[in-house]
Amino acid sequence: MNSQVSTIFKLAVMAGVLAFPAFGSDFYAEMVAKVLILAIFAMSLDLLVGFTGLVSFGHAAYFGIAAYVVALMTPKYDPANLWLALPASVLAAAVAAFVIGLFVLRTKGIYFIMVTLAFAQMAYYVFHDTPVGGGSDGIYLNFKPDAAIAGWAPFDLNEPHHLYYFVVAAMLAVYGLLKLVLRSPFGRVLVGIRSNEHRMLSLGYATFRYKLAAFTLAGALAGVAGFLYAVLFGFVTPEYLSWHKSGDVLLMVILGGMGNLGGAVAGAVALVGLQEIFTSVTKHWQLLMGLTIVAAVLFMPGGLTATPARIMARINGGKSNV
Amino acid sequence: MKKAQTTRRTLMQAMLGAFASVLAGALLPLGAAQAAEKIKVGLMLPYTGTYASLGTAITNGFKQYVQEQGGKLGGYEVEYSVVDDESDPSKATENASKLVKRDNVDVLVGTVHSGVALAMAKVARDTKTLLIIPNAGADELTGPLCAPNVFRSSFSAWQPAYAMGKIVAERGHKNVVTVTWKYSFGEQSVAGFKEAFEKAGGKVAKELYLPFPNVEFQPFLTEIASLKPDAVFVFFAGGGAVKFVKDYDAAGLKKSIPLYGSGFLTDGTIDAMGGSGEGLMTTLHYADNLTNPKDQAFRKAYAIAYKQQPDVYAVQGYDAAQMLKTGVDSLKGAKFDKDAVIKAMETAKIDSPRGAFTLSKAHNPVQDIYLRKVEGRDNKLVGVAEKALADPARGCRM
Amino acid sequence: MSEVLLSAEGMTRRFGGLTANQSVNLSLERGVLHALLGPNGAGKSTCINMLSGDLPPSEGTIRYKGEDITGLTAYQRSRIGIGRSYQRTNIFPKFTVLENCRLAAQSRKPRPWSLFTDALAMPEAVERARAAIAEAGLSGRENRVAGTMSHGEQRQLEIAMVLATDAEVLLLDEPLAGMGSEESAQMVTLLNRLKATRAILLVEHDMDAVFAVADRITVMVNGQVLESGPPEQIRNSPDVQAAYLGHEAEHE
Amino acid sequence: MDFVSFLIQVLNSLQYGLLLFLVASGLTLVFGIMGIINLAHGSFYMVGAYLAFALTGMTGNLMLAIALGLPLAFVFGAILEWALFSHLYKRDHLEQVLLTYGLILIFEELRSLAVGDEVHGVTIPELFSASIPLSDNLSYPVYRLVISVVCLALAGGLYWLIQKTRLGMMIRAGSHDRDMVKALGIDINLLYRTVFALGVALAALAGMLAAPISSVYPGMGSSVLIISFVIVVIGGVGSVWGALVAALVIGFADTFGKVLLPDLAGLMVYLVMALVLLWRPEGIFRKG
Repeated sequence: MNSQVSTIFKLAVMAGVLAFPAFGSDFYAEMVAKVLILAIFAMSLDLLVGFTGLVSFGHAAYFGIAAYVVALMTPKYDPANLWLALPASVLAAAVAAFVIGLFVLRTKGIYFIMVTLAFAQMAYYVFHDTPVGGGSDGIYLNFKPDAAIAGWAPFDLNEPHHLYYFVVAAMLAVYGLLKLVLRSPFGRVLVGIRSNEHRMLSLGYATFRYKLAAFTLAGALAGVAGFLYAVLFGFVTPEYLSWHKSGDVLLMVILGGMGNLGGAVAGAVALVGLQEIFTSVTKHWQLLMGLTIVAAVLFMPGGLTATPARIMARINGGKSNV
Repeated sequence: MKKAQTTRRTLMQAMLGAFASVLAGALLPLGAAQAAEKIKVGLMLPYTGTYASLGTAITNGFKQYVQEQGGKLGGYEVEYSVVDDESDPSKATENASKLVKRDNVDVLVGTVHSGVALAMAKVARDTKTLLIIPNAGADELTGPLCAPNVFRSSFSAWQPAYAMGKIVAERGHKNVVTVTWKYSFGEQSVAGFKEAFEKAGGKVAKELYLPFPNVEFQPFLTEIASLKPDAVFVFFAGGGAVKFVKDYDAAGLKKSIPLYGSGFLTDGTIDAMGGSGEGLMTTLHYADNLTNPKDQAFRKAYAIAYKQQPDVYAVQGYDAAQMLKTGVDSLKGAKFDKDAVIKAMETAKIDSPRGAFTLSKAHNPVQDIYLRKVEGRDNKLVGVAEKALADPARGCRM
Repeated sequence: MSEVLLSAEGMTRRFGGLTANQSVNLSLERGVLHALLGPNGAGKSTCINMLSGDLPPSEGTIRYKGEDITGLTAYQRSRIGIGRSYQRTNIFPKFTVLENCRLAAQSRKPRPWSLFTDALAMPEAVERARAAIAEAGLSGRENRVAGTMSHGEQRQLEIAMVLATDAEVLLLDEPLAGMGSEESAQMVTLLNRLKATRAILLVEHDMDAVFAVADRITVMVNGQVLESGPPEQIRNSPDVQAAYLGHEAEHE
Repeated sequence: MDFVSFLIQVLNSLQYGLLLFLVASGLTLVFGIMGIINLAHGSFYMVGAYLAFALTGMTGNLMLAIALGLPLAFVFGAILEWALFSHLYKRDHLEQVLLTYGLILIFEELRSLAVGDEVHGVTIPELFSASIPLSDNLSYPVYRLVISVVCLALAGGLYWLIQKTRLGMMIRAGSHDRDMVKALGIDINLLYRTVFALGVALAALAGMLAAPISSVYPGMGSSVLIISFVIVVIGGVGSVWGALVAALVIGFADTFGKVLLPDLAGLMVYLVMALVLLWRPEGIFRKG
């Protein structure tokens, strides 16, 4: 796909997303909002997996921690203040990522994968076993955060449309932020680390600090997603931190194609779409899901975003590039 | 290569088709014209994972009652929308709102897992949809989180445990150790047991908890042996229940320290225990050889329809349908009116296979809790532990 | 007397029971190209890795401009002006030549907190990268993808990246390895040019090239310095001939 | 805790640790030698347990079932390697994670289709059904001791296999340097297939041995998966000896954690892992 077509395509999708609530039912608007939140989640992981070369298998931890913070900050009979709750939950996710990063970034390769997983499990048990977050039953968020600043409310998250556009704005903001970060000197170093960390060291980069910064930023952005998810659905459970969630978000990143923010978004759409279809086909839908994953790994090495180009290449009689 | 290409193409096609269908579904004005003689039931139950067989039994029970009524409830055709909740709380609100907002169901029925049920109750409260819970026993559902439109056809964690507390005290045990998983259901069961047991003069010497779903019980068995209590009270279910009972027996403790359990310790698990469960006493709102005619008819019909014996889960599904019917009957064929249905359900007396029950103010069954004893492959009825026991519904402001 | 930039005293490295380097003394001066010779397994790579900070020494002291830098890590040494290239080509194969060098140049002023500035719009690093590319003789190839270039060009790129870091000490691990004769000649010219303002350590197998460019040669055998001196002295040393050339003959 | 209880808890720790070792040993072998991260390892444990259930049902005896099931698991592993895993060696870890994640879903659903979702029990063989009294009211099932002995024997067997046999020589060479193995003229495909099948067989054996005491139930695979990961991380990837030590460490941490620090019991294992990582990021016995 050349860049012009790709830009037009992105704009068209964006226009569709913006216009959606006017035509679609509330349920589907909620679903689109969910996809957008998962897209934020997937993009945040892509910063690690696709751009820095860090395969984190515990990314759900930061998503879940932020979700818990907003739920815990919400009083039982009142809403929390959005402008306090959002920064607080994102900050909590970032701090957790920073501390865990100090440990896990000492390891590499397979170790890194397993250790990130194990630390996420640890966070899972903190919420599952201790009374802080309502234990295994989870907790309600009875009221969506209040957006009032000194008495003036620019929007109201209890209005489904307001919430929808708030999510859209957040997703665009995260996308834009990551775009900027990736072309900044910092982002360039991350990509260098992915390509050849050893050389980055010998060129004088303190790669550990860069990785830690990336890990923390990714955690914070996953926190944005977790915050929005908790607000959208009004319910928080330890399962948000489970390793299945970490697996799902990895799946989105690879389905879409790593190292490509648009791909992360496409991956979120694809995963939710597949789940919708498969669950409507059979109660053994996880079998179909599993088969799809296996097929995707074996036959679609570049992910969804690379597939059109590969198909084009084949149609044009290009040589096989599997 | 060719094969690979085909796979990819079909995959792409499937995804395109999916996209189109989602889009179409999204844009169609749903449920605008609803025929008055239909009632839409949304079954949200686990059909995969650990609780899959429970979800199936509940569904079977529910459908059996509808079948007995000639496929109709109170003259209304029943139309089902089914969602597998996977016992995954993180997908629960979404799954519930799928049934409520997309399929526009009149009634939500679900589910087994308490965490998922709590999320369903949240959706039901927010959307004012009628919800009937056919299993999940979290006390909160008919406690602090009770709502006019939330009903339960099963039990609260407190009920069987409380009944057992009294029984254990009556049997002369003074000093008891409790063991369960560290999750809300386990904690609530222990709390219910402790309340009744200590009220009757007993003393819970130690509450042991292990992380869910860990099943390495050996350290606890050792500790129990050294504490030497008069009896042990546990709550476990499924694979954990089987393993605990087997380990307890194999450690030789069953001979010296009697084991009591709340509810589901011995439901659907006796066969797998392979004899270790023999003689075990538990309390629940159902038993295998009740003598009421309703139960006998129910069991016979169920065995014919599904080629297996029904269990307590099937009963709870069956009763969920009965409760709904009582409510719908009051409409006398008019358009579905939730408030009227709720009103009728609140005062209903349900002729359940477990024995007739009524509903408390918080919409939880006021029911007899039976003391059962494992004999062979059955939970044989010993007697009624508590007659018409009502959950205290603490925190309910209704 | 010329200025000593980097020196090692009594540098020793053990791997378990094996001593890879035993009390190595070495000093690199500005304007001097110092070659390190030795048969396979003599400890040359261990030596260069200790100087660059890739490997901590078990004993001994390393000084840079008189200061003890033994405890500094690889990236810290790069920051103070010690650059190295690798025996196996070690570049960013998917990046362009310019980006390879730009990343190297950026390391001098990394500005990680300028999150909203386009790295390519920071003229300093780009200019330094271009200068290094020109100095290494790769002008005109800035936009080539590094991995698609010839082996010789990739070796040149390695050097260009080190130059882009403004290194004053160049530790070059077999820059001529795998090069054709024409490419080698170009590289020798380049090395001669580079040494004017820098101190260079050249680890090399190619004897002809070494004797053509080196001002000073150190020969290592079995992890120890056998002899160190000007090329003439080494060429005529009976010890070196016996130990090194004899050893080499066995290999061929 | 009185002294007798303490001793019994030590015994419990050892026994639990040894069983964990059996599951983790196959995982660490496959990790270390083939560089494959295999999330589906827990599924092989589950497959083993269900095999034990099905075959005991058919043959009436667990020991016969194991004798039949073990070769089946080995062949199953070899087929799986041929059909799927052999395509993964050149791929990065991320793709391995995903493919094996997909396999977990597939195995779980196939299990549901084939045998349903009920809990099942497996009878302990008559020969080992007795118990040994330990204190006035506590006795110890002989079968648990048998498991421990089998695990110890297997640990010894693996040690012998890796240190003393030609296959072991190849395995050791393979875990250090793949190219060297090729240069030695060893059929690396066959080597990998054997090692993978061995890993599957070990996991399945753990499942079969554990079946009578743990019972057989849906989702049993994922509960051992994470703990096996922790063991491999602590022990060092590829080190069988490390896996043994780590499994025992976890056995002790879990057992005494439950008794002494019940509020932290769920976290205990992970806290131990964090401490080990602080001390040695590559695990206790990381080679090379």
